[in-house]
Amino acid sequence: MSSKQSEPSSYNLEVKGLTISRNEQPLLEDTDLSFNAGSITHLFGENGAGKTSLMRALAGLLPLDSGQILWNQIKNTHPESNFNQDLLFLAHNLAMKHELSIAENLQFYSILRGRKSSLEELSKVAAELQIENLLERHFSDLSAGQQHKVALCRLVLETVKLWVLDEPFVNLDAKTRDWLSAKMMHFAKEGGVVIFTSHQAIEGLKIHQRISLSHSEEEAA
Amino acid sequence: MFLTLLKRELMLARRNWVAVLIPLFFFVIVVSLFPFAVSPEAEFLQQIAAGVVWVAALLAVLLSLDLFYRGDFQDGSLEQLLIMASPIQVALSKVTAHWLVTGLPLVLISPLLAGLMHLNYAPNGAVEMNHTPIMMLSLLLGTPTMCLLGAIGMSLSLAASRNGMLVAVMILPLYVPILIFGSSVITASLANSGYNAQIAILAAILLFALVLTPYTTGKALKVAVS
Amino acid sequence: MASFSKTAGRWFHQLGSPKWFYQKSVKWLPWLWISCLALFAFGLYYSLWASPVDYQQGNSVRIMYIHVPTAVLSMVAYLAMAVCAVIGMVWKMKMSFMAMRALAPIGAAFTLICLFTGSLWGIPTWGTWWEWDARMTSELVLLFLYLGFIALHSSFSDRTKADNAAAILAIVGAINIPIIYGSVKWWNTLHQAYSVTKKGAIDPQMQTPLFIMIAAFYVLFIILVIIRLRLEIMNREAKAKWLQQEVGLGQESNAGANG
Amino acid sequence: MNWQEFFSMGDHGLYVWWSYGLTLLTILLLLLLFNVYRRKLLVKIKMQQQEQSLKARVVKTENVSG
Repeated sequence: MSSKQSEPSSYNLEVKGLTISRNEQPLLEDTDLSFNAGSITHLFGENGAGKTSLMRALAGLLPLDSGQILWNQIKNTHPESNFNQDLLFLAHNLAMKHELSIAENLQFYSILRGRKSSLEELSKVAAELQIENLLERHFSDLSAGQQHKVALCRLVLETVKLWVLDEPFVNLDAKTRDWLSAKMMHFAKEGGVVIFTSHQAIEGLKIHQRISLSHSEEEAA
Repeated sequence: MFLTLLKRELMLARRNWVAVLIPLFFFVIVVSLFPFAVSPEAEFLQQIAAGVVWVAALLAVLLSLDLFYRGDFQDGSLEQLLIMASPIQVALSKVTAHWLVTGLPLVLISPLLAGLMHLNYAPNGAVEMNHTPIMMLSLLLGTPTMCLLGAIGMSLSLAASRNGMLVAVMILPLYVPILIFGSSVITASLANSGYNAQIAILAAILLFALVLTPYTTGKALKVAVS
Repeated sequence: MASFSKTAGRWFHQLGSPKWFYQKSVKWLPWLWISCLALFAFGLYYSLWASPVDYQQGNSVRIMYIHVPTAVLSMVAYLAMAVCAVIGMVWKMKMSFMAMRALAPIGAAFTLICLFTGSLWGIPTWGTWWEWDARMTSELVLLFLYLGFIALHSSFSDRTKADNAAAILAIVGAINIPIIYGSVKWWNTLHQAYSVTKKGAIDPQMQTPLFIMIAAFYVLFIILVIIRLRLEIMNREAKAKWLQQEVGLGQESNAGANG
Repeated sequence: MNWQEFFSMGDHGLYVWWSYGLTLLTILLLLLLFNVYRRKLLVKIKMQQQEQSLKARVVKTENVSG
């Protein structure tokens, strides 16, 4: 794990009166959620239930129809709030450039995060995920599984306080799944907030909160 | 932060350098089509040189916009950039990269086209006047504005549709002022009358765009990603 | 002051609800139609019959009574679109985005009318149907701005994104209009020593019909915007319960106003 | 000014009447367009009525002990 954080962070994420819609279709109405420091939340729900939209709303990408998101009691869009620096958002598309090599991609993101990760750190995490000999290869030459692993390296290389991960466990082999669960629990122990979506429960991962999103069939009020 | 973003953009541009050179070929080809279409006489070409070079530069800049915005939008890195860096910095880094990689080369190869279009033609006996530096100056002031305005159009149409024509339809009307003043600089210098006013206005429009556009492009990128 | 801001606030809030607007506008439309037709009857009588003939251009000057009002309205419509865009983005009012979308086709139609009346006016006065005159060229660029707006707004699948993106374009366009008009005017004087169409002081006798016609076109413009806005409400609130009753109601009683 | 003169308008009549006529035509065309659009929307609203109205999203949060 990168440099040990001096004291565990105590930031928590609160969501008040959240209303989000997709294509004029209201997905969530006036919802209150809270994710306290050091918690892991599993967001569960069928496809199209609005999981991704909620994750994008939490990441500050999707504009909210109403309600607000407080990170450490400060509104996430507030100039002083360092929500954007503390947030690591991983989506389905892995946000890696195909023309660049793995090292370049990861280096770029860590520089953007503020601290250029050294080569040892890079190769250490790559070794944990058995992709250490691919560091110089172009991102486009990798298989889907390997590309996913490269995206997961960012979790280790960047010092953040909030993980918002959309379907991180999808098409991962068992070994990587355990590695990710361990990293999540370690990150939570350090006071970090983890929010992830997945179709099925992940055994071996101790979660603190489960949120399930489902359509209910009865007539809307 | 801005420099990291810029370095990345330039690294990406260097990686697919072929796609980056295409707008320059386009610029040269479009300009050299006119002598076929109109007539090769120097006298005549000189008259239309200013307008042809400017319109070709406009289209070349529009053509190359796609390269800097579409890729990031599709593979999701635009989202990451907008989260980690402020939208204004993202917009500025993309515009600067676009100008350095396409705008500036247009200015640098424009003397070649000045020759093709007999810009410095002087009927025998008349004093030989060199108008190329003026043309380069007008393009130097014009191309950044094209990149800035093009950035707005591109980021607005990113989430709209894939075809590049939409950007052109939206943004070309906004290019009218710089086209008017840009090409009139060269026509004024051809008639060796004063062109400082036009240069000043071009520079004013550039500063105006430099102040307003990054914020707007940032907003448009946020909309595209939402 | 408090009461004023309260009523203004209530009014502003009410205007923001599509339901209130949809129901209220049915009552306004008949009155607007009546005043519009009255103004036009009055205006046409004056402009076609009772106003003097221009000593130079003869009767063709009568085209001005359409050309000028539509030119004014084409500009007003675009600026109104920009204002709606700003309101929509700042206060996130869906209603103002709907108004913005409703204004676009009508503004484009008025620009088109202004262009072809200008051309028809140009044939006797300029000798050709198109002359790169400062005003006509600016109207042409304005038409391109409208088409760009409509093209952008309709190429989105997600309507909220369409609104936000088109709103930004409307604002950017509105900021650029003075620059475009100024540069076209400068460019025109550069290439044409004399100003072709005589736009000097209008003979006072012509001013009254012109003002009446401008008023008539304004009312017509408001009617068209209301009709198109009602359609936009129907389009966007199709699922709303109140609209389904409203439409059901509208069918049987066959309300007089068309739209 | 008798009727005949009124219509010929000193050989500019053609242009004047054409511009007034085309303006009227454009306005009517616009109104016609709106009416066609209105009929299409009425169908859309009727169709929305039968279809089951939108499903509400329910969010259940439960704390997992331990």
